[in-house]
This record gives sequence, structure tokens and C-alpha cells, in this order.
Amino acid sequence: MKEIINLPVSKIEEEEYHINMGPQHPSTHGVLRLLVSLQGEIVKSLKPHCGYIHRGIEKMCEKDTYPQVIHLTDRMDYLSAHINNHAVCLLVEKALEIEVPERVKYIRTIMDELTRIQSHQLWWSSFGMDLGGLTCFFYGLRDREMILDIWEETTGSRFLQSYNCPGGVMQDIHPNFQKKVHAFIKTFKKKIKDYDRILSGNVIFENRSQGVGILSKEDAISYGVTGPSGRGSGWSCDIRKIEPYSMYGQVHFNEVLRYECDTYSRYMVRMQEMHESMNIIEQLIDNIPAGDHSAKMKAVIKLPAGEYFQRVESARGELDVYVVSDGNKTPYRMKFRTPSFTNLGVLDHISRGMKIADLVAIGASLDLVIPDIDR
Amino acid sequence: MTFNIYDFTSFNRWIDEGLNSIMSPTWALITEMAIIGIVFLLFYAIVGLFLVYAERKVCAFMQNRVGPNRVGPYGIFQTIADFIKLLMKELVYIKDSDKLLFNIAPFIVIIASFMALSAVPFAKGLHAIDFDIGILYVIAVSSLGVVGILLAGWSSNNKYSLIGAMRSGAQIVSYELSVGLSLLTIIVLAGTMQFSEIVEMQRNGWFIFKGHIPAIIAFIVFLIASTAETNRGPFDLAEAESELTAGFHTEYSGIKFAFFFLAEYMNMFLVASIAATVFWGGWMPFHVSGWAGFNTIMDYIPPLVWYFGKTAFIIWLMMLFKWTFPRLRIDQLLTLEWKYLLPINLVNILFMAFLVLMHWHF
Amino acid sequence: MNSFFRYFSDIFHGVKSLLIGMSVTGRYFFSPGQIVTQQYPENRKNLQMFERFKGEVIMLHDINNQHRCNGCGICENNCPNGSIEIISARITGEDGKSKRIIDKHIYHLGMCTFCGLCVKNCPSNALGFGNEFEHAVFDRSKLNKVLNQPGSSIIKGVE
Amino acid sequence: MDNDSLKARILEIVPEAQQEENKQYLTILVPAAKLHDLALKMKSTTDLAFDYLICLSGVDYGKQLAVVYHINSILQKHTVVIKVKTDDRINPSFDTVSDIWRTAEFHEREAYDMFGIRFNNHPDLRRIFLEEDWKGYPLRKDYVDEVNIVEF
Amino acid sequence: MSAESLILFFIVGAFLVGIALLFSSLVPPTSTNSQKAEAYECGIPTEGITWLQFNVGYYLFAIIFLVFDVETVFIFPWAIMMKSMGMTAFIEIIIFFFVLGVGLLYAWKKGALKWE
Repeated sequence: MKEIINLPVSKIEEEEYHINMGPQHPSTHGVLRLLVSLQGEIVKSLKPHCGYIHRGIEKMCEKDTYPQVIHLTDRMDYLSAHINNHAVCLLVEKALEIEVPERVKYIRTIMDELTRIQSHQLWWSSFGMDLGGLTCFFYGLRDREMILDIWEETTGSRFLQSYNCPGGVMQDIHPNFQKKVHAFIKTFKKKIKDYDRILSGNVIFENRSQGVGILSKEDAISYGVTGPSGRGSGWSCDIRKIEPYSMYGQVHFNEVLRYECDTYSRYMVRMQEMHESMNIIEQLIDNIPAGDHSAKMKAVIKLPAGEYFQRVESARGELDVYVVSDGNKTPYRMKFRTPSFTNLGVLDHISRGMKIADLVAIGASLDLVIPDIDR
Repeated sequence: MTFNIYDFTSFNRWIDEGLNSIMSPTWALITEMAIIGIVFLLFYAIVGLFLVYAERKVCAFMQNRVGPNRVGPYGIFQTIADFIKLLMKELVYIKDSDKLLFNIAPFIVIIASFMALSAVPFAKGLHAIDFDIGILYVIAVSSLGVVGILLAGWSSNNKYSLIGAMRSGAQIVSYELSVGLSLLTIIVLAGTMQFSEIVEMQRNGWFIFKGHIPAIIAFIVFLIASTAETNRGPFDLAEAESELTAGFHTEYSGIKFAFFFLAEYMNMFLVASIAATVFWGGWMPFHVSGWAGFNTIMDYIPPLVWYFGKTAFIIWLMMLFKWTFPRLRIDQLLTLEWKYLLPINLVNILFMAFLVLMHWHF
Repeated sequence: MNSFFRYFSDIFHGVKSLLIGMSVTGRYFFSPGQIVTQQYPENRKNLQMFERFKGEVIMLHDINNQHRCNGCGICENNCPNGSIEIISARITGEDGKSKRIIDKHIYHLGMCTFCGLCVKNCPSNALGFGNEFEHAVFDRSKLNKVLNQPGSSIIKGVE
Repeated sequence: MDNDSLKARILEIVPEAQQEENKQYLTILVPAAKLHDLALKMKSTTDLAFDYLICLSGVDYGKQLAVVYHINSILQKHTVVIKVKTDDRINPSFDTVSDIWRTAEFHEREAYDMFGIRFNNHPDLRRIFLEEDWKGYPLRKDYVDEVNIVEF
Repeated sequence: MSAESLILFFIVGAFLVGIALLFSSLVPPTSTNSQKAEAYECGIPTEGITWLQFNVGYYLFAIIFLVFDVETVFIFPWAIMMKSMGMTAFIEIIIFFFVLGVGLLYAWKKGALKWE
């Protein structure tokens, strides 16, 4: 009290109001710390502080063999665990010049898209929760449960499956797999209408998200904001289209693009992507060819010396694996270019001049996963 | 048509005379007051605990969940268990906080809701104080609660709390207007501010039917504004948990936190009961003029059931709001009030006045 | 005048969208049959896990208390976290040759990340995943398990 | 643009550049002093138009420390890998490219954090994951970890 | 009961809070340390002063509110008398509302109702 009274008026105005959002904050979905400078309710600038759950995955990779690396990639972006596995497997297969069986490609693609749907479902849930609509959270998680059950039946795990392995997948799909995926798609197509009713069309939601957190296409490219966040700015950055891998070259799907560049458009891109993912799954699920679930691999996988780079489209954006190999069974250097880490960089830029409530909405619309940032 | 089996006036008189016959008038008054105090205290606690339980169950059902189901059958003792737990919690004090204001804040919040409760008529003759300016009194007293919230936020020496308190101040101060004006619409129709008279006037039809269009508009506006005034979602900016963790009561622990919680639910009960009283006839049964048989059957349903039924329905509506909508932003909140609700309200009052003038109401 | 009409159409559409939203939650409120909550400790009896569920790593024993593990140590090498320790012993077989058998197959459940590499790479299919998932214990040391049951021996012909 | 003409164009800008063998992308080793100049031209020249920095990775090659830039052109749809190396392991430094590609800001901080590579003119070069008082740079090959949990 | 008994409700309310606070400050075990007494800011020590001069936006609304709330008080007596006074009251309130409405419109156009 006393200090304020003694302060000269001009001094008080200069003083910025610093407030910490995180590490223990409901809206950061983990342990991200944002040091926000406020003026009233307006965000002047913010500084992200990450590293609270940095586990040094890249360092650990240097000690692990390639099959062992995969279980670590699960733990980067735990919501698109399967896609992360897929990236490493693709890289290893590319380096060894192995052609995986068609069946594997089908399974991997379907699994990838299921991952994308469940990731977006969880994102939708937490987006609703961040905006204060707590019911969304439960609806999203409720429907996500079906995908987790499908996974559990086939891979044995609900969350961090480690299902991919270099050359193929760990186990063949469960006999019930196709039936259950069909059931899921049928159910979810109904449920997603509820999503639209309760949040997408809601006037409060529209006002909260439209015109908030404008990220122009140029900025998106310069900041490397990929994935649905980048596509919400009209940047066609879908690796599934640019450098198709697995079955993506052969299925028909639209790259969802929107041009409003705001939180709403990022939201709508993800909602549309769930439809597209279901579309992809529907094209593949009945046509999984018979065959082996894995290519013949040597017991010890050694990558020829050289440098390899693999891009895949994870649920949050472009996930790249960069490996420098010296011919050993462990990678010499393994770098993951994770989408959340890169997308975090733009948060300061697009949330300036917005309100605290907008900051929460923007953060949610970028769909940051903290372990993906910290690795 | 009078139907007085549920009239509590004689019951009150009986107690009053009985007490006066056995003791001096002063002591009788004191005893009466003690009885009323204890009754209201119990009522307050029971309604508060029940509402917390009800909200948990209601939101659980809306979210495809079961809700509390561990303590007692269907979890009905969950809130009691929570209350005991909170009572046994340590009260944490924050250094550099303004201790006096920090401690006073829960008092103000509770007292404001308590005093506002005193004017609510539960049934004929069953009300503590029947003011002739009942509505004005309730509006005035219930808005005292914002002082408590402001003090709580300010004294905590916490940035989240301070922002929450400021938001809450701007919010409640704004929505105060709409609450007042929407009630005024009905006062124009009723011509009185006394709750008992207002209820009595709805004997042959609730005001929401009598005043038709303007009354319905006023009811909707009142519902929105009162939801905002009780700091409930989608207007829970003061405690916006995804932005300000817990807003103004971030630093409150144990039973002090419980009091803010309790006061929020009691305020919800209060505005619901006012809405029920002013718009939906309070404890008056539902009557359709001309259907004598139907009306008689309705009369047999006790007024307390009518009253609590209507209140519960409005509380349910408010819960439906909270568990459906995302939260508004502070500027949208104020836009809603100043650019939508307030002009609509002003026009609505004129409309109602015109209706009254032309005798177009029923 | 245009903005005047937009003012009212805004209100109309806003209220409409809010009512649509409320219809969703309202519908679920009145259909308690759709509740998805699993009452976990109560439904323990009829809780059926999927057969592939990775609850813990177990060593498969047949009814004669025999397993297929010969203690080759491939699982130990494949484990990324070092959660498997093999303590082998040497015995003299019936033919007089000294051979290696498993003494203790120690499995640190607390360190296991259920990547499945040990099970996948086991050459004699001695390991598998069990469905038990209630692993909570009060003492961390209880998470270190010996997988081969006491008194068990290796199935003939596996080594 | 195919790899050969890309290489020719880059050699035009930086004659000292050398090509490194890589099956996937055209990989070019650039002297550290020319890096910023090259990056600027690569972005601004219309036929190159490298506007998207995919990935920036620090690599410890044993003797040398290197930074590897994977750069992509959205319009021209070509990708190039630019590498800069330094023998200076005590105080390695390169020019920042964060003024050209904003995404480099965070990635350079990561490289600084993990490899100790300084980036000149970087707006906010602090450790990003580790604490400010962390000793050493963990991803370097000569980093000794006193408390290694994996090798218990 | 008469209006004086309001004091009763005041006392009962204060009693309820007071007794619970008393109980809660005496019965539960207490412990203090410097970490516990920190203001909660997501686990990070607070930087700078909390009690700062705050945005004028909040106060602007308070001022507008004050104007309108005082007007509302004037409407209350009119509302009660409306029925009995009839046309006169109606014309009076139209004039009154016109003035109010112009004020609101002015504030609206001036941007005073815009949150900044």
C-alpha cells in the first residue's frame, strides 16, 4: 500500500504489470510458463519459458538403438504418438532402402488418421474448457474413448502405443479392428454435429474467436507455424500433400485451408480435418491388403553413415526427424523438429494487444503440447 | 376465491400469541428472533449444501457422467463431507495481504446474501420481513456482495485476484442496472414493490402471462443479468479459472473459500426465487381462468412446493447456461449489457407502460 | 437503417445459437441412459481387459510350472530403460555338459515403459504381456518382480 | 528448380561453398562468414525464394560444431540444406538468421542451449530449456553427465 | 416482523461466518513457512507490486453506471405511480427516457462503451 502512495504518478504508469501464467496454470495444459506483461487486461508482450519437463530425449536417443528410439518418440507429443513413431520408422526404412509391405502402409495410415482425430478431439475438449465451456471437455473425451479402445485392442496400449517398429508394425491388427473403426466413424459423425451445435455455432464462441490472434500467411511462413494453425492462415503446408508418405499419395482428401487467419479459422480447420481424416480412413479401412505385418529386418539395425531427414504431418504440424548416422546401431545425432516448439514461437507475436482471455484462446488454438515443446 | 389451508399467517399468530402468553413481550420478541435466526441459519445451510450437490449432479448428467456417488446413496452426503473437510482445513494467510479486509470479505458476502434472503416470501405468511419496498431492498442488499468480492480480490495481494475483483466490479456494477430495470418493468404492471402484494396480484395469472411480450422480454433480461450478477458462467469472469486460476478467491483456503462458494449458490437461489416470485407468481399455484376444477386441484398442491418448484426450475436453467456456454470476454460482457440489454430494457419499460396505459394486459 | 436491422438480426441469431447449444446439453440431461462413466472398483468383477492389453510383462508358464526362457539376455539388451535384469546360473545337464539356465528374471515394473521390445524380440517366445493393471503399491521395491516362478524349470527342447 | 541449378545459383552467391554428399537434399557447406549474406539473398531472390526454414539443428561432429539449416521454398517447391561448421569449440559463433526467418529465433536458442553455439545479433539469446546456471552443453559429445540416470 | 429485525439477519450472518472462522482457526492443525505465505502465481514468486494503478477502463464503466443507476432510482417511484397516474406519467417518462437514451447513444458513439 505504502509504496504506491509514495510513487510519483508517472512512475506508476510506466510500471508494467507482470503476471505469470504457468507453470501451474489451468490454461497451459502442462508446465509451460508464460511471463505476460499486462496493461490492464491487455497483453503487452509475453515471454515463454519452457523446459520444465525437458527430458533430453535427443540425448537419450544417442544411446538407444533405432527400435528403442521409438518408445521415446511416443513421449514427445503424446497426443500424436503414432505419427511420431511413424516418422522415425519412415526415416529408418528410407535410410535402409526397405520397402514395407502394402498392408503396413495401410495400417500405419489408418492409425495416423485415428491419431489425428483423437488429438483433435482432445484439442476440441480443451479448447472448449479454456473458453469456459466445461461440458465440451467431457464430450470430447467421451468420444475419444472409442479410439483409445480400438488402439488398446490392437496395440495393447491406450495412449503411448509404440506400435510402429522399423519395417512394419509390432503386431497385426486385431480381427475386430475394421468393425470397430466403422462403428467409431458412424458414431462420431453423429457426435461431431453436437460439437458444432454446442461450440462452433455458438454466438459467444464466435465472438471470442473471430478476429482474435491474427496470424498472416507471411508471418505463419516466417515463424514456421505449420499444421492446422498454419493452414488456418491459408498456408498450404500439409506434408501429406507436399511429400506424400505411406498411403497418402493414393487416397483422396482435401487439404483444409481457411483464410481468416484468426483463432476461429484455426478452429474450423481442425474441425474440418476430423471430417477429412474420417474420409481417409473410410477409403482405406475396407481395402487393407493381406500380407505380412512387417518387412524382414535384421536383428540389429544399423543405418549407413550419412544424414537423413524425414518430414511427416503430425496432428499439430510438421514433425521432422533429422538423423546424423555414423554407421553404428545408435544414431550419432537425432534432432526432432517438433511442431509445438516452433508454433510456440509465434505466440508472443499474435497475442500482443489482445486481452488475457484472448491469450488463452490463442494458446488453445495453437494446440500446444508441452512435452512436444520441451522434448 | 380464497383457499387458506396453507396460510401460515395464523400459524405465525399462534406462535406469537403463545409466546406472549407465557413470557414478557420483550422476551417473546427475543425468543421469536432466536427461532427465526436458527430457522434461517438452518435453511441457509441446507439450501446451500443442496444446491452444491444439485449443481454437481446436474452438470454430471449434462456431461454424460454420474457425478458424486461415493458418500451416501447417490452421493447425497458428498457436500456435507466436503463442508466438514473444508472446516477442518487450515486458514492460510498470505504475507503482505491486507489482513483486516481479507477477513472481512467473507463476512460481507455472506451477510449480504443473508439479508437479501430475509425479504423472500416462501408462502403466504411465511416470510421474515415484508417490506413495502421489497424489490428495491433486495436489489440494494444483494449488490452489497460485490463489495465483498472487491475486498477479497484487493486484499489478497495477488495479481489474479486483483484482476478478478476489478472484472467483477465492472461486471456487477453494469448488470445491476439491467436487474433493476427488468424488475421495474413488472413494477409498472404491478404498481407495488411489496413482495406479498406482488404475489397476491398474481392469483389469477402470473405476471409473465399477464404482461405477455414485455414481461417475457423482461424475464429473459432478468435471467441473463442475474446470472451475470451472481458471477456464474458464462459470466464467471471474476473467477475465470482458465485465465485467472480462481480469480478473486485464489488465496482463500478452507472455510473462507467455502463461504464464497456458499454465497455464490445462495445468490443464485436468491435471484431464482425473486424471478419466481416476480414473474412466475411465487407460491401461487398455476391457474387457468375458467377451469374451476383444474384450479382447485392446483390449489391442493402446497404453496411451498410451487415456490420451490419454480425456483428449482430457474436454478436449473441457470445451470444449463453455465454448463453449455463458453465464457464471455470482459469487453463482450460489457457490450452485451450496455448495447443490448440496457436499450432493450428501456424500450421494454416504455412498452410495458404503454400496455398498462392502454389496459392491454390481462 | 441497415445497421439497425443488423442489430436485431444479431440478437436473433445469437439467441438462436444459444438455444441450439442448450438443446444439446438439455438432451443429454434428460437421457441418463447415455452415461458413459465406468464405476471402476464396483465393476472389477466383470471388467474385461483386451487380450493384448499391456499391463505388465510376465513370463508364460504352463501347468507344469515350466517356462520357455533360457536366459539368453536378448530382452535385457533390447530394453531401452534397463528394466530387465537377467541373472543366469550354470548347471550341469543330464548329458554332462554345462549349460546356462535362468536363475532370476528380474523385471522392474517401475521403470518399464511398455514398449514391447522384449516380448517382440524374445526368440523363444518366453515373455508375454499380462492383463493385470492394478500395480499400485506403497513401497517402490515391490515393483521389482522376479518373473520366473519359484521352482519353475525350462520346457524341454527350447534351449 | 532442380538440384544442379540450385547448386549453381548458390555457388554464384557464395563461390567458396562446397557440396556435401547427401541422397535426399542438396547439401551445401558454407563458410560461416557468408552465411547471413547467403540466407538473405536466398530468401529475397525470386527464383530461389527460400521463405520457409524447416529446421535448424546444431550438430557436434566431434572436432567441429555445425549448424544445419533445412530450408524450403513454398513457391518453388525445392529444399536445400545449408551447413556451417566451426572448429572453435570454446566460443563458437555464427550469425543469426532469426531476422530472416523468425522461426530461427527459438531454434537458435535451443542450439545455444544444447551446443553452446552463440548466434551474433540474436535478439534474445538465453538458454531455453535448461536453467541459466546450467554448466556445460548437454548435446555436445564431450559433455560429461555426472548424474546419469540411464547408466545406473 | 418489522424492519428493525434486519439487524437480526445481520447478526445471524455474521455469527455464521464468525463461528466457522473461529472453529477453523482453532481446530485444524496449522503450520507456516515462507513458501506457504507466498501469493499464488503459478508457483513463481511475484514480480513487482501487486497493488498498482489499474486500467481506467474499469472506472469508466463505474462512472456510466453511476449516472444510470441514479436515473433508475428516479424511475422506481414513477413505476409504482404509473398505473394510477396514467397518461401524464407516460409522457413524462418518455421525455425522461429520451434524455437518458440520448445520453446512452452519445456515450455509445463516443466510444465510451468500448472496452480499451
